[in-house]
Amino acid sequence: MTDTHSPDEPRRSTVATEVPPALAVEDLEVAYVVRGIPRQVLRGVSFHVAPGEAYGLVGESGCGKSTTAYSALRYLPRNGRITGGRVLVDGSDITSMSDAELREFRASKASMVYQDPGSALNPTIKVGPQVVEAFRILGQSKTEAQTSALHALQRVRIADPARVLGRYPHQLSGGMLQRVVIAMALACNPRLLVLDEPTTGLDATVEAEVLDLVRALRTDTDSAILLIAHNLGVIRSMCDRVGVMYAGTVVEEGDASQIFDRPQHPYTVGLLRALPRRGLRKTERSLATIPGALPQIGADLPGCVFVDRCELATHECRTVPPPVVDLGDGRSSRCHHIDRIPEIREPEAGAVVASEGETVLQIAGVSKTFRQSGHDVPALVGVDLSLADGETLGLVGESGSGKSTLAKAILGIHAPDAGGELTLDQRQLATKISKRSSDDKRAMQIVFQNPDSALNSAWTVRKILRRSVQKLTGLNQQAADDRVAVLADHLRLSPRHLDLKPSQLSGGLKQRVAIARAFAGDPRIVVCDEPTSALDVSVQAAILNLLAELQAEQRTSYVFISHDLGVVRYLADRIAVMYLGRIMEIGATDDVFAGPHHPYTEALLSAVPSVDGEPSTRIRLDGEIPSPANPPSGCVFHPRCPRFIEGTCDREEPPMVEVSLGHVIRCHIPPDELRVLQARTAAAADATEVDAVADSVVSDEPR
Amino acid sequence: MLPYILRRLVLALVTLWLLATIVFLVANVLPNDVGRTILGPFAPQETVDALNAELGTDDPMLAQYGRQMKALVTFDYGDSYQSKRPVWGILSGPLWRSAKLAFYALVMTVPIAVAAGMFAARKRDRLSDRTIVLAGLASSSIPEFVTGSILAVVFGVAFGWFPVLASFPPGTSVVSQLRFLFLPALSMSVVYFGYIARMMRASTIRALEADYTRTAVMKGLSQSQVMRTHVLRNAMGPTISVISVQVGYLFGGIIGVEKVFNYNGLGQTVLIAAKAKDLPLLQASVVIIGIVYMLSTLLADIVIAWLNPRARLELGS
Amino acid sequence: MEDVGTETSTGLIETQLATPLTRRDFARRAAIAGLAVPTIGGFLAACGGDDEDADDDGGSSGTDAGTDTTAAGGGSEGGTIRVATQKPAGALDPVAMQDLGSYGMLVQSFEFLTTLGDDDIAPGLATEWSPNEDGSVWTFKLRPGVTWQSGGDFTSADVAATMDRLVEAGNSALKGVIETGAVDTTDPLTAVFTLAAPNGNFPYLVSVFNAQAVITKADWTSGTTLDAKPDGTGPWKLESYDPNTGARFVKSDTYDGTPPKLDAVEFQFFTDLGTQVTAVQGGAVDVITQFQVIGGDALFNDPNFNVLGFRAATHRQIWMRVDEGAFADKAVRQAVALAVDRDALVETLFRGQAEVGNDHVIAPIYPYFDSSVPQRTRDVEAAKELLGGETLDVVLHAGDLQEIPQLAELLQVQLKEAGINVEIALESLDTFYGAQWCPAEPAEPPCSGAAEFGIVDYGHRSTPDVYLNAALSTNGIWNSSQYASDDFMAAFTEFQAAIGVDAQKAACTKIQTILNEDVPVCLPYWYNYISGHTKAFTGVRVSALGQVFLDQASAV
Amino acid sequence: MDEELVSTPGSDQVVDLSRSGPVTMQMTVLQQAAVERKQARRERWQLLRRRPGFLIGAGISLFWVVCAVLYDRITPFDPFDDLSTPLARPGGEHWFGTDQIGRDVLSRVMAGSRDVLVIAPISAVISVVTGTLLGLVMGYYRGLVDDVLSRIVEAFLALPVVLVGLLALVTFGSSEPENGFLRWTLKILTLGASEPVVVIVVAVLFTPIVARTVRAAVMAERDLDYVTSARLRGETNLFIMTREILPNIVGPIVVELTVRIGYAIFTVATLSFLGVGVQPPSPDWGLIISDHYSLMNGGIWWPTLFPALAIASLVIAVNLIADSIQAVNDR
Repeated sequence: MTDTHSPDEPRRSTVATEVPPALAVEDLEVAYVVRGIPRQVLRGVSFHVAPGEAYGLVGESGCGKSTTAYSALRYLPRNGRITGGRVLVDGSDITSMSDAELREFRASKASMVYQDPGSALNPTIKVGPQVVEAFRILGQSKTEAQTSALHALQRVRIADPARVLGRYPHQLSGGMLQRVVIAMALACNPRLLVLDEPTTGLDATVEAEVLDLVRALRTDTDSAILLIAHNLGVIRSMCDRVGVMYAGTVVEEGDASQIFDRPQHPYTVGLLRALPRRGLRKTERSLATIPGALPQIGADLPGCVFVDRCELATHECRTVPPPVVDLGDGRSSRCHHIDRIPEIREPEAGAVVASEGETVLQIAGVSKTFRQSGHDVPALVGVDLSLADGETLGLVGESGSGKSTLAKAILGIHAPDAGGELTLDQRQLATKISKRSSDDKRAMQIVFQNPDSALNSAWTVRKILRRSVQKLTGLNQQAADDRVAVLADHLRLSPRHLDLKPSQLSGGLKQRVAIARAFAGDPRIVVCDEPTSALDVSVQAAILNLLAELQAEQRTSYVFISHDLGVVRYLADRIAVMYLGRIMEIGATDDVFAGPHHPYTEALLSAVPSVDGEPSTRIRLDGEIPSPANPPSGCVFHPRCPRFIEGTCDREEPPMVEVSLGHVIRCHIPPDELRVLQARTAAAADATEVDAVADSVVSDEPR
Repeated sequence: MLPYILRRLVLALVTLWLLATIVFLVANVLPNDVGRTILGPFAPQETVDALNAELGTDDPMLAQYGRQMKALVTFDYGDSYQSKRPVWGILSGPLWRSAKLAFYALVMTVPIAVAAGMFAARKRDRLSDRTIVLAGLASSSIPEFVTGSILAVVFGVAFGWFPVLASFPPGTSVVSQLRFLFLPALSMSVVYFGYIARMMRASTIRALEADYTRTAVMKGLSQSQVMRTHVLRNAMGPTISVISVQVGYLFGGIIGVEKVFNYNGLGQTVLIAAKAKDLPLLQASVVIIGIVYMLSTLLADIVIAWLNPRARLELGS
Repeated sequence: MEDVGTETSTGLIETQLATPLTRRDFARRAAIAGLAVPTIGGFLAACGGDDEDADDDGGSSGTDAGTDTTAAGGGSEGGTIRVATQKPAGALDPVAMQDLGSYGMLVQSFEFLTTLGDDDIAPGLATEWSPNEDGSVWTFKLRPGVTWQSGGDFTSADVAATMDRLVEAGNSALKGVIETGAVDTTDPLTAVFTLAAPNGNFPYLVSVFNAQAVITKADWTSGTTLDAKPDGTGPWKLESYDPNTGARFVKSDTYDGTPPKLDAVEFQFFTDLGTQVTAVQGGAVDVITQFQVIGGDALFNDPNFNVLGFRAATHRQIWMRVDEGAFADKAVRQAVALAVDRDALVETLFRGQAEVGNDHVIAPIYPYFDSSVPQRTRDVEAAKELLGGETLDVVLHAGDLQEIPQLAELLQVQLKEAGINVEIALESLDTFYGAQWCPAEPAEPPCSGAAEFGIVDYGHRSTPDVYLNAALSTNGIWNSSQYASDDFMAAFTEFQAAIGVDAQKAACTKIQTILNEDVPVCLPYWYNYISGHTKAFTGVRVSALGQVFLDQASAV
Repeated sequence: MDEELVSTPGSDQVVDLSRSGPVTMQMTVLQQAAVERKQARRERWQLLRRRPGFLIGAGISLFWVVCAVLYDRITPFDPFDDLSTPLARPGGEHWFGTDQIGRDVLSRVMAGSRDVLVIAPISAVISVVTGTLLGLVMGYYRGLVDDVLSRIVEAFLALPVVLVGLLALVTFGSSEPENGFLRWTLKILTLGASEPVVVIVVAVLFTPIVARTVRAAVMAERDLDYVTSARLRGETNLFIMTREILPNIVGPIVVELTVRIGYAIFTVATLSFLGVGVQPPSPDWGLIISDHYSLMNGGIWWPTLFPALAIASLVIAVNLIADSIQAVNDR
């Protein structure tokens, strides 16, 4: 079940000049007609993908990645127009194809897999006919197509393909659906396979499975792959070559490891530095940010597209479009000042100091059971936690593990079951928000994941903040206004922002407003529920810096929920790993990452594709998180545990074992033994090839 | 599915009870003096009192309400004030005739309107789309009685293609009945067309923009295959649901059409009853329409569940 | 409500033939079918142009129906005729029925002692009749060989039972004329009536003009309806009946007279006059029992349609309460009458198919009508003078029936010029009769609780007695204007007692003069009864009471 | 679909603040913000104005509003008292012909807009106000409150509008009710509209429909985090419903209002065609049609056709406006 993988392998063809490319995008220009005016989104995009090669496109949202991908299959929105350039797939220009030719092309030469497999299949039709359809279109007879469909599902490692074919899409899990979509995409053995954020929205463990699958399938097809992902780790682990896009232009291109390790464009540099890489902690330094925002679509950009946000920009950059500088070895960069790249400063060391304070919040035996169509569904089971003054507690776990429920229980949004106790500053807290005193309300606030829905879009920023200040502090109008000004200043919101409505703000600014609101009443505790997962990396960095600074200044405690372990590692002082409503492991961040870990933590850690190209231990988890309504016996993790001990794990609840001071693991295997086992796996990682996993077959249990 | 239907039926009974209560309030409580309502302002008080005593409308409200509820349960709304015959006996024939007419109109409209809506969605924002949208808007904007009058004159009188009267003599063959009912059905059809086509267009556009449609297109399916296999099924659900909710509203149109074509359906009966202040008849009619409405929404939900397994799941929970 | 409740021109049918008249006299006011006019042009020329001519035509028009009948001799056998008629308002109870729709049904199966003739009443179930000297005993010889559709022979016992039922039900035509047990049935084929008081006109009271006087079987009970128990002695037998849609009659095999040429009669019920016209045009029906000039153009213009139009006493009364309110002052009532533009009304509402009224109820078609009493014409100035320069705000109550809404609107415009501001309160007929007009059961006549000002419709009567008695007599049951005048009562009594046209005319002169002066009701017009059938059929005869006789009809 | 593929990407409306340089004077900044907000509003209006559907709809509606306001002052003939030849064909003096008692059809159709333009909007407004309140409560509280109210709403939805209109008009008559409380209520609610009963019936029967729409909108909003945030700072439910959620669902409510006006026109016309509701000599369109439709078979089409077209034009116009607002809202 365990094996290792080096994400930079395999790299078969770097530049195969003699072979005609599977995909050649040449000077592609695309415009969207908005209110009658065509606005350019792609400004002369060019790149080639060789047969069998995987090419990744990276960049912030809005930079034109997806438009490029969809143009490659000529599937643009109704208002999209290809205004220039060509797209050649397998030598034929798809921009000049007739409708019939295009259909034939899509049926036989190109396929696409995209984000959100849940909506990619027709909900009204069983999976079978939908897969069969992909083969029927190739001219197969009904029986042939049915056989092919069965094989196709086997090929994507679905254990019981016949049963899956008889299911409706909603009866399958997200990972399973993505497999089905991939199976359909591969039906015609396409020359070009476009993957647009294929794993976004899936849990890290599922993401790892899907990526493994794609990687494995590459070995038996000759398809060229064009991969779009905002997750740079995914790109690095999957792609041979990478193009970095900004404002509708490829600004840098080259070998994946080269790009990630030695970026040669200011934008790429900024992008990579914004990530908390290589186990970076807030105590070491703050994250780099890219100031400013993406130019609007259709903006007139006479010079370098990145000029407004570039540290190195000169007058030349504003007026003269930079040339594509060939750096040799297939690398190129569009920059006037490649030589000055090393000048770009690393951020100064962060001033954030880890804190050791009094316990602010104590959670004892908190459970939360929902009633769902007559069944009890325990979402939290006997959670004990404490949170110190000025401390950040990271909560991690797959979706459905109870992270958000715990946060909501703390906040009193979902009152926990009777018996659990919440203590704030040694005072017992009412479980329901409506029963809490205004001081208690003021003491705990939240920052939500999605700033769009977190802010009332009908209100101005000023009104949003003033209302919170007044309500939480009881200040009068004048005093509240003053406090709003101070707050805004603190959050680096200009007074101008205060009179705008959220819809007029960018995502990063909105999240700042949301944070400002949370801090309106000087809270003791702020729950951050995936506060950066909807944001681009450069904005994420700014928000994380801001949170760290605020905490340092005000000694606020955070409960920080995130699925991004890099982010959690950066910000959290302690980490709690949750599974099925239970805390499986808790400890100081460094301890948790260093190990020995709980096998579940181990799996989570190994599932994360690394931006840094480090070979990582890969632990596979079977299937998905079970339904909390019927938790497994014994250790709830045992059915998926790679280190499962029969007769023990499935019978007895594991004990909480203290590994080191404050580092506790809920496992039957003694810590020492775990340490040995995990070290062994890590060692094997260097030796074993990826494809060993190809045999593993995943069950199709519905969610 | 079955438990779902049963639960829906129970809920329908609750709704029915509320409906009957509302009707009771409107007809008996709000006017305060039913006898006066019927006899008018000039009638001498003794006459009014006598009538109230005769109708039992001078009883305590609670007693009257009890009678109404009993009527609802026993399906016995007593005798019509006007013709002194049992209300259900009067209503059953017309109800059946109206149902026939409405069903005919629907059968006539649905395929065309669905096709037009899908076509318009496909040609979104082009001339053909705008034409269909505008035609739909116009057709659902002209009251049925106006359309009906025009159709009667053009096709019944001027061209003589169809009978101008919908009342067919007893014993008319089914085929011949269809001919009799053609013009009234068409007048209702014109209004339905607008509703259904517009609704279908909107839900087709939603379906066309859905990811699964993109998947289908990317498979290389032709546009007509995509429409037939993937879009139609998904777009039908919302359309059906909206239409079923409109049943009560559409019934208003039948009254006008029946008047124009002298068709003795529920609409005519109700209209006459209304003018005669025949309260039992009116109350019973409202309850009947309520039942029809609830059955049609139930039927619609079942059809939707059949079309869309996900909806089936939601219904199940 | 019980008296009326139907959208027919003769909502108030209670034929009262109490005045002795000769048969010839009767013929002149019989208002029997059928001035057949092919086109509207011809019709207007014939009737609109000269009232007297039209009257004469009307008189001879009886023979016109007869002509149809003879022509029918050449008509083909078999076939079905479809008749558009008003939907019967209530149950088909021969004793209690009150509306044209029901009358039309009953006459198909049942017969009267005396029936519709070409120019007078004709033998029906009675072959001949004669009074004793003072007219207090009438002997009717009954037609032999008549059998009931339900079996059994028709005898004088049936007549006796029918009459008793009518008396018990308070039939207004027979009220005070006979008592129960008035018929001697010693001879099965002779019915001897002993009247409560001498009455020279008795045969008319048991004729088609007293629609309830259909002879039903001895074992018939009051309240039994035709559809519940199809029976009769007539040419047609009820086959099916749906109170909402229509009825079908087939040839009765027990009928003793000339068998009808047609196989069946189908009635289709309508609630709306307009749709009936469309129905004829679209070929859905062959006969239309009544329609209006306005909206009927299509039929007048249709070369394949035979219009049967004849003058009748059908009219509208605009009542004004004399006892209280705005109209208590006679001057105000006269002002209203003067402000009304009768010619305009006749032209606009009837295209001339009506005659102007003079504010009394003696119709020009009655032989005793005195044409020398001056016709009131419009004089707005005089009206204003009568009002003394004051303006008046009044509410006009009316039922939604045929041209009445338009009449109300026109009155509104016309009266406005004289300074009378009229607000219209239009109601459905049921509401109107229940509320604004005389309530169903007046506790204390006259007509307690009627509105001050309103329009009420009166159907055709062969004599003006009902109008005079019910609507205008002190304590009359339909006296919505609360009129009480000794002078009038004296004149009315004189009219009832009068024998012969001259004496009647003398009384009428007084009545006309008194009513014109007092104006308890303003009577804008008398209008013609218009009916018709497609030329695919012949031999169709109609009465002004909505009765259609089809026993002699045949397809052309 | 990917954000950047949407026809109006969010970035398009984002005011790019980072590029505007250092801020020195707060006043100018505030003014600028105000200008920007105004711009956003104006942009919305411009979007609306650019839609031909909206222009046509607004034009037609405006015409009828002008007719309703100026009433008989702008009609070529007096719509009530000016009698000429009855049933004259359209042409010459009478463009739309005359009706059966000789009044000018054009003038009557023009004057006929008044009733409908008073009744329809008032009843629509009442239904939208009450429906919104009901919908807010239902969508916000869910649970038992929603279940109970939903049943009642469902019961109302099952009531056929026209039929209940008949029932109510029969019981209350077109005149004022005897019941003092009711009369008082009607007076307040209908602002002196000519036909209070019609107004109330239409308003009451449209209320549940509006409530359903609003409920759905509230349900979508109430799960959003800003509502949670409001609860976390201790706002009352009333505040959250009316101040937080309500402003966010104004869009669908405005659309609902326009759509309801359209239906109200239709319903009022149908009721008056059926012979209940308005009194002659009102030039109400439905009443004119009712009075004349049976004449059509005699070739007298004008007194029916023109009011029918008037009804159709107004309903279409209102719907065009509704469609346009919705389209702009959806952007």
